[in-house]
Amino acid sequence: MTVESTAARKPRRSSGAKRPAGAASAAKAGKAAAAATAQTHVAEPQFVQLLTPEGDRVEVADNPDIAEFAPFVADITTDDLRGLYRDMVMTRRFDGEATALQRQGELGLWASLLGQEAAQIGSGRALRDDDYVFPTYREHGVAWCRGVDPTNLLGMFRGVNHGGWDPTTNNFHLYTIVIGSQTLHATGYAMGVAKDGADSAVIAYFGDGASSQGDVAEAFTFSAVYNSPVVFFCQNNQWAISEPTERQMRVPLYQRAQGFGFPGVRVDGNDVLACLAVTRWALERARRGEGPTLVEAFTYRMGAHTTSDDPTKYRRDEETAAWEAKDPILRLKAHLVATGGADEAYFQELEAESEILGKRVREVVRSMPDPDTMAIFENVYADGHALVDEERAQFAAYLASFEGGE
Amino acid sequence: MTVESTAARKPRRSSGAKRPAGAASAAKAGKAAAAATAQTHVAEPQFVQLLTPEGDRVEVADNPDIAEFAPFVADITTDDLRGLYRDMVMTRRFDGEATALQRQGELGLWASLLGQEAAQIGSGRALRDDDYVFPTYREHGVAWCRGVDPTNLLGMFRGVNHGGWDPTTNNFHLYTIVIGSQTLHATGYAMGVAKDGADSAVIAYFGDGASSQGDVAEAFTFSAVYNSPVVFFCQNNQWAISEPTERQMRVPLYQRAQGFGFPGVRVDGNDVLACLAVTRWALERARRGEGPTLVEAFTYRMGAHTTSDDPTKYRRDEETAAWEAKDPILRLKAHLVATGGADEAYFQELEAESEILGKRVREVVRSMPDPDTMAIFENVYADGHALVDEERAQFAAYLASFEGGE
Amino acid sequence: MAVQKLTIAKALNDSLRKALETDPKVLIMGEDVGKLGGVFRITDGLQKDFGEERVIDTPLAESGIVGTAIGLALRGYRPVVEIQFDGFVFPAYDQIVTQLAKMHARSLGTIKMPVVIRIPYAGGIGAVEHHSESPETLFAHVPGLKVVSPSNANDAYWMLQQAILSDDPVIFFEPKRRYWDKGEVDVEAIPDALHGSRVARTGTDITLAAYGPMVKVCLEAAAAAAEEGKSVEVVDLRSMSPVDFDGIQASVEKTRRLVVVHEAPVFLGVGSEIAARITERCFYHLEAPVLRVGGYHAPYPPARLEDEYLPGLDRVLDAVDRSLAY
Amino acid sequence: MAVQKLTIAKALNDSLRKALETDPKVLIMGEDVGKLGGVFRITDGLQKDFGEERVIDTPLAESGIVGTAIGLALRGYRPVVEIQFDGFVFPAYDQIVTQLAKMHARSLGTIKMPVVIRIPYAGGIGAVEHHSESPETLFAHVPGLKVVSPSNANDAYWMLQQAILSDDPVIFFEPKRRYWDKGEVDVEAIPDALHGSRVARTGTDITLAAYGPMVKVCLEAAAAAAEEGKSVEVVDLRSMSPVDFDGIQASVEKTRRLVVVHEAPVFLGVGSEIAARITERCFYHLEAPVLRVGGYHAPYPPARLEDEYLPGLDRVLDAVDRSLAY
Ligand SMILES: Cc1ncc(C[n+]2csc(CCOP(=O)(O)OP(=O)(O)O)c2C)c(N)n1
Ligand SMILES: Cc1ncc(C[n+]2csc(CCOP(=O)(O)OP(=O)(O)O)c2C)c(N)n1
Ligand SMILES: [Mg+2]
Ligand SMILES: [Mg+2]
Repeated sequence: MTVESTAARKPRRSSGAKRPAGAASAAKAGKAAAAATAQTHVAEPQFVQLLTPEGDRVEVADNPDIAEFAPFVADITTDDLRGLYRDMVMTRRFDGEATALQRQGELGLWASLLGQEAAQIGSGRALRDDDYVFPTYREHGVAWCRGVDPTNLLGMFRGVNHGGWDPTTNNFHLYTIVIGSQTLHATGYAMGVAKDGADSAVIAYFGDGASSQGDVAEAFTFSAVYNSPVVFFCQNNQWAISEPTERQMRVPLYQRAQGFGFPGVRVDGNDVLACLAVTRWALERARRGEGPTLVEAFTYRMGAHTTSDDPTKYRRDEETAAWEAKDPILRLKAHLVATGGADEAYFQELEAESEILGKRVREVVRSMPDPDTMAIFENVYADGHALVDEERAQFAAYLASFEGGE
Repeated sequence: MTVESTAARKPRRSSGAKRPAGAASAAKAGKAAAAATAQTHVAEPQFVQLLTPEGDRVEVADNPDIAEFAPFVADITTDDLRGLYRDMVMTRRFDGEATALQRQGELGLWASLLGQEAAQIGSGRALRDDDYVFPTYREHGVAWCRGVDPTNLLGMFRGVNHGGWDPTTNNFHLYTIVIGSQTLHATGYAMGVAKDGADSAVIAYFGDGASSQGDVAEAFTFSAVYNSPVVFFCQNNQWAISEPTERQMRVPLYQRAQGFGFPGVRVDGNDVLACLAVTRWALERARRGEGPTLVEAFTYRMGAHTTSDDPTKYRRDEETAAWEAKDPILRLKAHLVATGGADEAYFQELEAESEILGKRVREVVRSMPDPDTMAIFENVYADGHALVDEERAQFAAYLASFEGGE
Repeated sequence: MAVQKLTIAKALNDSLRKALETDPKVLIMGEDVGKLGGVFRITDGLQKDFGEERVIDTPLAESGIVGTAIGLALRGYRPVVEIQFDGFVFPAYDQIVTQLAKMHARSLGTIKMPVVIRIPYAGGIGAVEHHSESPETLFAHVPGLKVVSPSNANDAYWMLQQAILSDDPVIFFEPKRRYWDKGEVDVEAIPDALHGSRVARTGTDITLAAYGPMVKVCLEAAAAAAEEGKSVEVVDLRSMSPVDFDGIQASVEKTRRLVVVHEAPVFLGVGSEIAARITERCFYHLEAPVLRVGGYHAPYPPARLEDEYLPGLDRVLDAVDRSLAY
Repeated sequence: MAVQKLTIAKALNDSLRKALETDPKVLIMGEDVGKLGGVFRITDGLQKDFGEERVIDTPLAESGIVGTAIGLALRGYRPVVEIQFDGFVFPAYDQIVTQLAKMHARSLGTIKMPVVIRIPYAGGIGAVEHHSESPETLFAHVPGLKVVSPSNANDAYWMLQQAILSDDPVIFFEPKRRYWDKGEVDVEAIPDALHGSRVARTGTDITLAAYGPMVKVCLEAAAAAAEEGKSVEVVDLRSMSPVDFDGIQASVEKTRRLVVVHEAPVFLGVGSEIAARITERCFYHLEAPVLRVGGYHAPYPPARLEDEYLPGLDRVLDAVDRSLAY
């Protein structure tokens, strides 16, 4: 009848002793609280891992906890592994190109996924065509898996549109910037899938920071109550802009699901195989009518929050360096090399291929036209609106007044 | 690394089999889902109980799970028990009077607490004067414990004000009608208490329906992150107007706390002693700097949602009848009678006393004056506002135009 | 029988039933819309007849309701959402303003958002706080939303049909204190356009423009004024986004005077836009400034004060007199 | 030194620092306001100097931020909340509208709500969606809130001081594209009243009324018009709730023409209220209808279109010409 988390049992201010009295010691109390908080940060978390940072396969014999998930990648061939590797490499290349294009002034902003390739490719490759994806603004790797032309992602960052692809073509929704909103859209969509009697599944991406938004909790409640076929896929990249996860949660996020009545799993977000396995497992639950699942992919935002951000203001280089050792791409490469799954020729070929992608991205972006001015008035309504019509006409007349005039 | 609730393990639609295809069978699927949902409704929940419906004390020997809480009422004397009994009787009397006054047209609306007296008196009596209470719109019993003149509660239901008491006098905030909002106010207040270095605690009341609101989840997150001295006290009265708890949650609510990193406890909400013990325990945690606690008081709304509601539309008489057997007042009376803690004279005296309260309530309400018309413009701003001044003057002139005129 | 005498509540109920019958993609969602039939019984009997999959009791979370309705719309459904009272729409405001209103434009027109949000609104029923508000400005100002409010049973029936058929999100404000007013509903007539105004009474001396609950007050005021020999035209706006400015202009060009009446606070109420724009359109026609009668810049007061707060016959006639005095 | 040349950003930072120094009850709360100093660095260095208990990085949840700020205010604190961008205030809208705005009235005056909500707003910085909006109508229409926006560094410094000192909730809109504009700040002068307007440039032929980011555009337009021999008066409104109608009226009684300029959509923008009310107050003075220049009834467009969407010099001058043509 009582549920207590370990963290909660630990007194967070000095137990027994009264709190320091008076406002003068507030700063001190603040420091104490901060210290206590830091303790909860799980440095070496327990999670589903199938490939170590060194590139070694973890077997069920090594860790019985993975028994439930490992079968979900039993079918993965060396070819498949190379495919996953290629996806990650191409995604990183695209991402790096976009970052460079931003520096050159071709994009107004870029939100890099650097470091999160395994979480995105692993989960993205778990999906079926008829599944539906609700991304945040950082799911470039998932978009890649869905077959969205990467250059289409750049329009909104260049400022020529707010979303440059047809979400229904690849079942990949538009990027959502208002944090957490899309988890409810995913839940509603999944409610519709169930109503249709389809066995498709829906996946909603969100961040560690987003987990604090009320909308995400409401999505948990709705999906639990309606038993909707949705997977909540959190990329816990340790940071929400400048705020570490301690500012968002006190215990690991995956545990939150249980209190809403569905399972939560933490997976090594830098292990593409584990992400694939766990997402497949969760999607299968959804298809079988077992309802929602929360997957917490424990990963790291290697770069800045966006190109506007300066992480040196708030995080230490050592932290970033420590995570570099867990790089998702290097780990799969090590595995492929060690197992003879790929040779130098393969890697060189891939390098050349990614070079071509980079070139195409640059070219497409640079030649991306500005939208027509009158586009301001387009698509405000599907069925039209008298005021928009009036304003459009006025604006056109205004523009015309300059032509040939003066 | 995996957390699964029992409920979640049960497939919610027929496991293995594909979902019924096509919209035609949607209704059937709906019924199946509803049936599955009904299963999760815990008929005989596990909770902290110290007094059985028959009025017998539960000892730690009977149920070791209560060991953590029983000591918190070890000091309760027979006198105290009579006090709790009196509180419940007076509260119920007041509540009944208000319901009657609504029927007579003296109040526009009344939200009865019938059946929830133990949850409210037990938790309300656990509080210290310097603790702060954030009620919903139904906490008449808690108001009673705080020393708020019950007639002050009636103003808003009569329509003469939106809250007729000074919250700072009794540390009892105004009723909050927008579901869930007050849980964040409580959290913020508790953050302030901690900043002040005080060892007061804060209690936020809310309902089972409210647990679905994003604000409540955000209150859990903030209080967990800042380790704030707040007790979230949910009166799960099984209904949110016409919706049973299955429409709000899939597993018992108290379990939700764990996923946010603090303890949750379910208590027999019709057992005043258990509510007192568990709330004291939770408040002590808060005072000791151990942060938030969720208490789920499992109780029942014996009456309609409000006087505007017609529960016959949505719930069965048998259900209500079953809960009558668990009446919080009868149970304590049985205990007092069986243990000789009170005799007939005592009960008669109390009856007379509650009669006096009833009379006073009737008189005060009937003579409650309508507010002055110009009150519309009062207290919109603390520091004044030019537009309000202008409108006030115009309105006064408009009213004056009728005087002596025509 | 094509013409029936119905309350607004029943007309809305019939309209929802019709929509559920006609299009299997139409869903009803909200708090207590199922067995209870909604606190105003607008969805009465619908769950019984169409099942829990189509008439959905939702968790108590407005953002969740609108957010999932958006998702359902993306899946091809046409959700009709009920918000229990005006004052409880705000938890859903973010989903409405940042998602529902913008999705069509964001997607360059590829996504449509046929979501209707029904909101019983405005005062006059002696309710407690948050149950009597008129927040229409907060939606009409937002590009991407359409905002309408019927004043009578026939419009209630038809405008709701049209709102559900619309591929745009429509905020459908129902004048709750008129729910029990009866009127003739012709379920076979060809209805007026959803966003057009309607001359509810013709007159020549001055125009009263109103919508929803205030149309009745204006008609009563016109009748009273007629006894004093003043000929008042009443325009029922019906739509607050878009506003039928052509319709108002036509009336004002005739009467040369305009008073706009609504329950919402005057400051930045819909009347402010009408005053501004009609003044611009009819600058040389107007004999008097456009006057406005509405709520004050104060929270909706306790019920015992609402009669003073709300625009009533006297305040409307006072404005008519002030306008005519120019 | 009393007079310093500061950017608006620095003036705001200094003002917050001053408030933290002066009153131990003042708190800063928001996302990334701590180590990062906010995405615009307005709170730069404050956590370092005043500690985590007074400059508080919050969870990513705007309703939670405002809701807990209300609780802190109830406990006697004076929270200054930062919302990261205009488009992200909506999750907090329910707490602002139903709680923060109404608490004082609900409590019959016993509770005060000294909460400032700082919002970097409006466009012009080439940002992605939700980062360039002007939602001031959605707050100014709500009784119980005060709404202001400075246009220059001195006002930024002083108006923020005054907002923090106010016992009412103040929505403090900061014109983000002007953050880096410099101006003289006199930290010892007696400031203008928080809700009064200011004549930013005197003129005789026509009045331009604006606030926040558009004041600069209007001043430029006035300068350009002067070259054509037109004498334009520019009124910096500074406050959108309350609006200083007396100030505008005084100007209009002199110039007899008024154009209101803001970035927010014209339809139900603050300009609509000003047009309606000034027309009522100055009916016989106005030579032309009050004209409005503002955003269109469309979602804020992608960055590459914002120059066309935003009122600029040409559109303001066009309106001036149209007004003068009457
Ligand atoms: C409602 C809302 N508030 C604030 C922001 C500004 N913002 C953009 S990203 C971000 C941090 C998100 O962190 P997280 O959810 O962990 O995702 P990540 O960026 O790390 O992928 C913030 C605060 C926003 N976009 N939406
Ligand atoms: C935000 C909001 N939405 C809807 C309502 C209407 N409403 C009032 S009480 C209620 C049910 C509340 O149920 P619960 O939280 O279980 O509390 P109870 O009434 O059972 O004590 C609803 C939906 C409201 N007051 N606020
Ligand atoms: Mg993150
Ligand atoms: Mg309940």
